[in-house]
Amino acid sequence: MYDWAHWLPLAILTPLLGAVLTPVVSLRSRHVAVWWSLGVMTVTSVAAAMLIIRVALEGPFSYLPGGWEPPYGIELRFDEFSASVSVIVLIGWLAVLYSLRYTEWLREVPKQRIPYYYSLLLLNLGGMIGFVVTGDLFNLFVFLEILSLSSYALVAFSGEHIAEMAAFKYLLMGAISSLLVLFSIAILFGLTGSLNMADVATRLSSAESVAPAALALGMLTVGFMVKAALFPVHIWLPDAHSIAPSPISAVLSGLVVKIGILGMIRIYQIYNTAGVIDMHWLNHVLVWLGAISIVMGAFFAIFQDDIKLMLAYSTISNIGYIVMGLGLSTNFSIIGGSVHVFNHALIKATLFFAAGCLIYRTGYRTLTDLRGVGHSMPLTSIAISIGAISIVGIPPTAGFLCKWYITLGAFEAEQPFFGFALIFGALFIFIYYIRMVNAFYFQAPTHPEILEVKEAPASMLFPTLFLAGLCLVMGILGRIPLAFIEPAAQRLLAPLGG
Amino acid sequence: MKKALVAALLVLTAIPLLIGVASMPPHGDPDAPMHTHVSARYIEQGEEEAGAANIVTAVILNYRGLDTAGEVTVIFTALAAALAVLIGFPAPPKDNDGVPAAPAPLSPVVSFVVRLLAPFIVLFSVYVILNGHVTPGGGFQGGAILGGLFIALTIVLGEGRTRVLLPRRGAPWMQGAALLAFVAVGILGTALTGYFLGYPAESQHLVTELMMLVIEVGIGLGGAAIFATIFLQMEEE
Amino acid sequence: MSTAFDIMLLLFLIATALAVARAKDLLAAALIFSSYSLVMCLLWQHRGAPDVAMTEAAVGAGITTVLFLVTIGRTTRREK
Amino acid sequence: MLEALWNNVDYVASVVLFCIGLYIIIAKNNLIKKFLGLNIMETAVFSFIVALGVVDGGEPPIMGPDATPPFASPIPQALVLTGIVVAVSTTALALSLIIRIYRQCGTIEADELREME
Repeated sequence: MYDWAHWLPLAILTPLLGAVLTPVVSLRSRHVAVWWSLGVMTVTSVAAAMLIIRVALEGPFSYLPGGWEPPYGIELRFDEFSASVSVIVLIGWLAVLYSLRYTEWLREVPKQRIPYYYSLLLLNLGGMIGFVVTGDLFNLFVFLEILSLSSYALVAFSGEHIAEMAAFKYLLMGAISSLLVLFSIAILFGLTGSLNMADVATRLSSAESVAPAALALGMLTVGFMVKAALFPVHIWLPDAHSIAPSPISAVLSGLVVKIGILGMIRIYQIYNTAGVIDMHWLNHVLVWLGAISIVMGAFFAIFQDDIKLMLAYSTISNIGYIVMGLGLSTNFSIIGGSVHVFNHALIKATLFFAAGCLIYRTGYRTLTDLRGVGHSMPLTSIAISIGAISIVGIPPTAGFLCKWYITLGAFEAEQPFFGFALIFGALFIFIYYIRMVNAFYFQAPTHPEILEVKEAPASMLFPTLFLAGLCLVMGILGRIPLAFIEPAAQRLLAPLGG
Repeated sequence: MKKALVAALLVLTAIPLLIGVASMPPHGDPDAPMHTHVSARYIEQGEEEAGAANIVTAVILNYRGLDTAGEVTVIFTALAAALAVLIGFPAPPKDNDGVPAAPAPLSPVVSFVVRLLAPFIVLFSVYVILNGHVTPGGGFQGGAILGGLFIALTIVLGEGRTRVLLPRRGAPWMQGAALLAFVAVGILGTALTGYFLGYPAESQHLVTELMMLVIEVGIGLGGAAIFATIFLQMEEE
Repeated sequence: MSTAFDIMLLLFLIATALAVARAKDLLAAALIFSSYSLVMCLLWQHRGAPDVAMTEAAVGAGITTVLFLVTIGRTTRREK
Repeated sequence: MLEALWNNVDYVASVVLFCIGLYIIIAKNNLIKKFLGLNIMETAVFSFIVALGVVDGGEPPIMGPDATPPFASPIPQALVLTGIVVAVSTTALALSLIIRIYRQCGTIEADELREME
């Protein structure tokens, strides 16, 4: 059952086709859109589950749409890194359920827009699944465009005062970075004559000059750094992720930002096997940028009062962890970094969902206004506390193992300084999350009516608590994803004799 | 000062670009890796294997069909995004500063010429769509021409007359026509050749021709409807 | 190697790009951009890429310029 | 070096157009003007891709009865077809955003908008 060949194209096309049909389905009444989207996401989840079972049992496999063997047609390659489809589908499904009540509550948004909200969300998830699964360079760019365009529109969806301005800034930087990616794909195509990643990697070493390959590597890295909001090019993220509706912030911070990381992993796969450029220099730059991101993101988060802005800055800090893990490129650090992609998505989605519940019920966004909400909304506050604990990386929760692996990787790579920078960053994060938990439970409420506020509705509370529970479960069962990603990390480092 | 800083930054980005681009394989030389590897086979066996004389259409629909399916989804994303941002806020009375924004009175010459040319433009775009796999052209080009014509007619005849072409109940179907055609042909291809979007080019040449035609018409219709709807939405706001 | 005709077209493209940068009136900038797209379409036609030339003419010069003109209609015409 | 640049004069022209587009985005204040610059950058990258696939004396890759051998490569043309449509999609979304920004903030000059935040 799980090795039925056509699960792979089905997993990509179901969300895209579902998105195209959402306006058709909701012609009569717009409430149909959310149930239609849930159905589409359930079918996609089944397909994704089958794919992950197959890769767990048989290792990487590929599918050839149109029947042309690799360099002559597009190859969809599903390897361990593509298993992040699981977190895309999981958080996607929960975000659609969460949006049921949330989009009705958005005041300024006219109601005819809501079917297009679900259409864009499905396009975003379909684009991410396509990006993660494809083994062809230009196909990567097309799916990158689908998910980027839908992200820009979803950021501008809430129609708040500066939502359009934040979305326009995000669009401009995103468009330039997609252009850099396209330019470097063209250069790689010019050098090797083919667009298939594995084929490009083998033929790149026989290219006559190195300069274009180095230029392509530089542009690809900068392009994906902008998508991942790494330190120097992160300025679009705080506004975009805090203005967006909460389910969208969860999808953006948890998943869309990780696409930049997965793009970088694909580049590493190509350039490591090609071996035409010494990656040591690039690794060093990435480790330094990662370290600066960690400290800078955490530092700015301390001074934010708006809860969603604080979470947005903490995303930048966690991206720094992952990139540092990749940059150190030792066995432990790459495993830690790749699994942190998965765990951070769960944690950040829990935090944004819980923050959304608070804003949904109280209408306040800043910590000073939200004081004392822990007593009237106990379940949501428990979820935020679990999220806070796991993002800091305290042992039983999901965040601990990956950060521990990255620190081990830092020591393994004889660069203890970065291990300490990592722990120092974790200290910063500890401070601002404790400030948040303290505001909820122990400080006197500034608005007395906050104590009478009801708990969040079931359709919003279930995703939050489910993900919070998953953070704990992933902490205890942390071994499984680490062992799962192990062969992929071996393959990534094998050409370097890592 | 700012201009000098910007100019310096540009020179800084231009230098690596020029160095990288200069040492690319020389422009236009036939035995560069570009021409000898994948595209050599496309040119030699493209017509029999993929069933289209115009190799570019063969590459778009057959060899790299998933790219164009993604491409059609990008257009639909642009439509959904533009509508999600623009729907629902009636435009305030036009009070632009400076040049009065009231549209210049439409000269009778323009409206007569557009109405005279309209049927010929439709004929040309239908030709471009249907002959995509033999002569240069195809779904996107035909769709853009039709969309452009729709926009010209809306300006000349006014929105009321042309909105008839995009009925409220029918419009979402037309806008989604492109990806629907792709998936339908893809599923048919799976049935015939065992691979999604596979064409039985060698065995049933006519069936392949028909399948490509369905996709071209779907893209043409879908593209035209999407461009028209975006224009109407931006104009109406 | 590119012939004299191509080089002339390339120089014209660079001239139009600079003209777009300098044009204060947005309507003029949009129309100069339309001519930029048409010249690009000419260059590709000469280079043996008719499909792309037709697309660039229809989509690049046609639809994109119309979208710019509608936006200028809805916002301001002069660039401050 | 100069001789190599002259060989690839097409690629150099694309890089020059790319930088002019980048200059317009960075230096100009008006959002519509910024977006014209982005379109110029995109068209520059597309002309680079098409120039990659050009062969001296290359015929368009259409297998007619009188088609002579050296054909231009079809793949870059397929890529640019997709790229142009991506460019027009990004432009449609950005211009819709500009209309909304103008309606809300009354101006589309980046510096005035920055003060407004």
